[in-house]
Amino acid sequence: MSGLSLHLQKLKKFSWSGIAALICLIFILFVVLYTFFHLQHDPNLTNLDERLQGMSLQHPLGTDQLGRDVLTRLLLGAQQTIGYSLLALLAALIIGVPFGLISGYKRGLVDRVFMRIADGFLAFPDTIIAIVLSGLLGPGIGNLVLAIIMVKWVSYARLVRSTVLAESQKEYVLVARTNGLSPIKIIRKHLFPHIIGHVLVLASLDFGKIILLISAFSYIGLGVQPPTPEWGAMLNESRPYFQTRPELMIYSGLAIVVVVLLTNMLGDYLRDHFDVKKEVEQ
Amino acid sequence: MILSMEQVSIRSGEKKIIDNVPFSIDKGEWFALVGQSGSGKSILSRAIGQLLPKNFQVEGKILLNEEDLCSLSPKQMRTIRGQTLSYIFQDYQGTFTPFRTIGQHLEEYQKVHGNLDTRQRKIKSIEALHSVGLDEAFYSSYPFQLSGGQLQRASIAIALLLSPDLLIADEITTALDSVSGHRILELLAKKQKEIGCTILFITHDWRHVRRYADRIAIMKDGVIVESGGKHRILDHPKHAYTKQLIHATPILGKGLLSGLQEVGKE
Amino acid sequence: MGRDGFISLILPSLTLGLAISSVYVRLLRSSLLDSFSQEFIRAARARGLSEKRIFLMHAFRHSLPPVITVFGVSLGSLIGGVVVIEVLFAYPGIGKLVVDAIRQRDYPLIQGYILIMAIIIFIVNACVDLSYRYLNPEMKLKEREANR
Amino acid sequence: MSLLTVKELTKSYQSGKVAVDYLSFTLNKGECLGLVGESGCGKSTLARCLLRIEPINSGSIYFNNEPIESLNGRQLYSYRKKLQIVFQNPLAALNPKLKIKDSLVDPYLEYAKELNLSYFSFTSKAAFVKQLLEAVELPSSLADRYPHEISGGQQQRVTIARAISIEPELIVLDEPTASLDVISQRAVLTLLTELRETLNLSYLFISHDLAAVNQMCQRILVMKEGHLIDEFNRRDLFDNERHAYTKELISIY
Repeated sequence: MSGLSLHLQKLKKFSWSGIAALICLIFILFVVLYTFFHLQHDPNLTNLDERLQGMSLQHPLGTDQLGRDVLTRLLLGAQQTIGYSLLALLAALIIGVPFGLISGYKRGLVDRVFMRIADGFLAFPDTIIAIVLSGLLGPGIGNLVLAIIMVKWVSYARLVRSTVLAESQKEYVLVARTNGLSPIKIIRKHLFPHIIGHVLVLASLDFGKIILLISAFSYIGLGVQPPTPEWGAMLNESRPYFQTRPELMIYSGLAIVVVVLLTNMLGDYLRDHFDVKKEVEQ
Repeated sequence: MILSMEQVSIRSGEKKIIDNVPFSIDKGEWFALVGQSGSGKSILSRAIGQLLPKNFQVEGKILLNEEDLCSLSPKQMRTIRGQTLSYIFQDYQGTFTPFRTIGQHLEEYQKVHGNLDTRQRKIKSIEALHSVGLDEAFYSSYPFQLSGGQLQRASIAIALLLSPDLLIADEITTALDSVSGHRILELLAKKQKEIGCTILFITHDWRHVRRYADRIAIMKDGVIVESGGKHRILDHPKHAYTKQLIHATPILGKGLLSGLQEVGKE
Repeated sequence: MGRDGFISLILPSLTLGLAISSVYVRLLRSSLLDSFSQEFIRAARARGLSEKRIFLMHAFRHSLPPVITVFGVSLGSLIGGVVVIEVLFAYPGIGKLVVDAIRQRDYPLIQGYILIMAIIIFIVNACVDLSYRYLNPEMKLKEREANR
Repeated sequence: MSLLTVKELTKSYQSGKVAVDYLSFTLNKGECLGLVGESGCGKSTLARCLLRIEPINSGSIYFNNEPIESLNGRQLYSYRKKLQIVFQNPLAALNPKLKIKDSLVDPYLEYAKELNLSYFSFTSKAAFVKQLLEAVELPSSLADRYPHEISGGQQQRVTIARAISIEPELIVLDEPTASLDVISQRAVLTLLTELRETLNLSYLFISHDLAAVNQMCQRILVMKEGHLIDEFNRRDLFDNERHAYTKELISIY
């Protein structure tokens, strides 16, 4: 795509926060993949006599109430939380972006129908829709991810639609149309560079939100079902032992906070980089 | 001498915007400041009313009626803004707060400057609207209900309500089409004769002022390159930039650019 | 903890409110900054109005609409958030009720929950729209002309 | 020989506002026809109708004596090849995320197969861009810059270069110099006049500035609220049978 060029419009002061966030995220993904292959402990193997032990060489972060190694569960839990969030995000993008392009550029019936759906989703908060959907489909991570996808694709479609609408009124698109460029070519060559910026920023900010959603739902038992390791579920399982072994909750809680913080830092950095103004203000 | 600037320089950070500008305006005169966009003419005009944002540093003296405005406290400055000095801006939409009626603007303006008798304020406001050719009905209408020309007339009404000594008109005809712009200039000239106030008229197109201005100053990149009587500047420009500016602007009429009859000797 | 009088309300509402408050702080700040950069604020200053009067009569009211929009939307997500908080604090509210209903697949109860939520959200959005009319006369007059 | 003939063109918006009302005029080959009118008189709408960006209600448009008002899709392709437009705000007419050189070759890449250029020659993209920039007196170093990195005058020259890159027969100039400062206005107008002779183009020059139109164009049309109220040659500008509105415009400039 020769026309596509991601460039620094104005040389901004080099902000370290974005780069640091990116490096940490890559580090976390690397660690997650590493554990996938080099598994010391079976995360679901219960061993009751080693129950609720503190830190030791064999179990760097100790063991939980069923004697399972906390570190391995934490790392594998990352796969569940981050993996499913990424899956939900990508699916929402794949559905939302083309829909936004068509309804933004083609207008007509597609656009009117979409606007009614978007208004409906906007009025209803996504958490409630997710609850209702997982209620109808039954608890379980698969249904939760489906619910999130059905909720999230609308915001991407709306963002892409508003960007396309704003840009396609501009004269340079009119000139392209009078030069006989087909709509596909106009979208690919002229509109895509604008969309990329906005979508990337929204995606990174949304990634944090999806992680919170999945953890919250696993926490209330609608997401990942035991015994699979997942941060939200671990948080919930170690709640009764809060007084005796608080660090059990702290590990998974901290993990969620750190990852969400990093993704938001990355989002803010991308927002400055593409100097995307208010339309991405959530 | 109603307004005079002595060695005024304005800087934003280390960029020098206005460079050592000396100029003065006499009482009751129509003084035109002509310069292209980016020459700093609007910044200079805002500096007079101390309306510049904080990141601008102003040096030198700005004397209004022999009183240095830079040394005044914000409170004193507020009484001056309105009673002795008033502004009209290019963006007529932006002169009015969208959710308040024209009448409310007029009322508030008088109340803030000490006219506490509501009945008298109402009479004065209606009178001001009539004086700029606006119907009384506009008193209770919102800004978005008026056309560009009408809004600019309303802002003239507000600016001249407390009959100020100096009126600063910052590119007021640029956003209007030429016919309504022409009528606004005629109205301003008529009001100047009635009230006798001095006008500092800022524009990028000297054709707008060639009939009304008494004296003209040409500004380029923060420096006044030439200033003098209208006839001297338009018909016998000296500075190269002024010549270029005069030559570049297409003109229709025959005869002298300053519009004076050929016969009149300088 | 469960429910024993007013005291048990404080901690849940605090946790729920804290997250949303940061959104409002940032939003009101950016909305006020935007209002103060408007042309009519400079025109008001040029007329010699005091900063206090400009803030009260002009800038604040101009910055309200975006805040109210977010209020409408965030009230909706608050209702969603309440579900998690109720489960966490074991506060027997409607949120906890629906979670248990989902676990036991008690569909009529879920439908009831949806109905109530839909009504609440509808009322909230209607109020937000009405406040737009009051704040922005332009919309009110366009409405009157449209249906005359 | 008439290049463009418009007969009883009418265009109104859904809101019922009639933008162009029963307009007829002809534009001859190699001529610069001026169209003067205040903002809101429908001149920009007329330009968009001619380019078939906006649909028209009734009337007909003949280009090289062929009706084009009912053509669409592929049939429009050959008509569009011979027609270009230059808008008022150059920054909006250039994609901010594309380099100058990519914007410049955009039209040529589209029509490459059907073009046989007489004045320019497309040996390579860089050479072609260099020729275009020289034709509008711009340094070829601008090719790799972005639109917001160059001045308003330069941006407008780039849009003009893009317009002449496929050597059209007619260029619609919709207030080309309104957003430029006076000095670059003069430079752009002189450039346009030179290009008209070297590439034997014809222009429809639309502006609210009667003085600029009088300087550029041989024939002038005056438009008010969608109607054509006056049509005259440049030399008859000061005749007294001019329409009252034209006289008022003359008195202003």
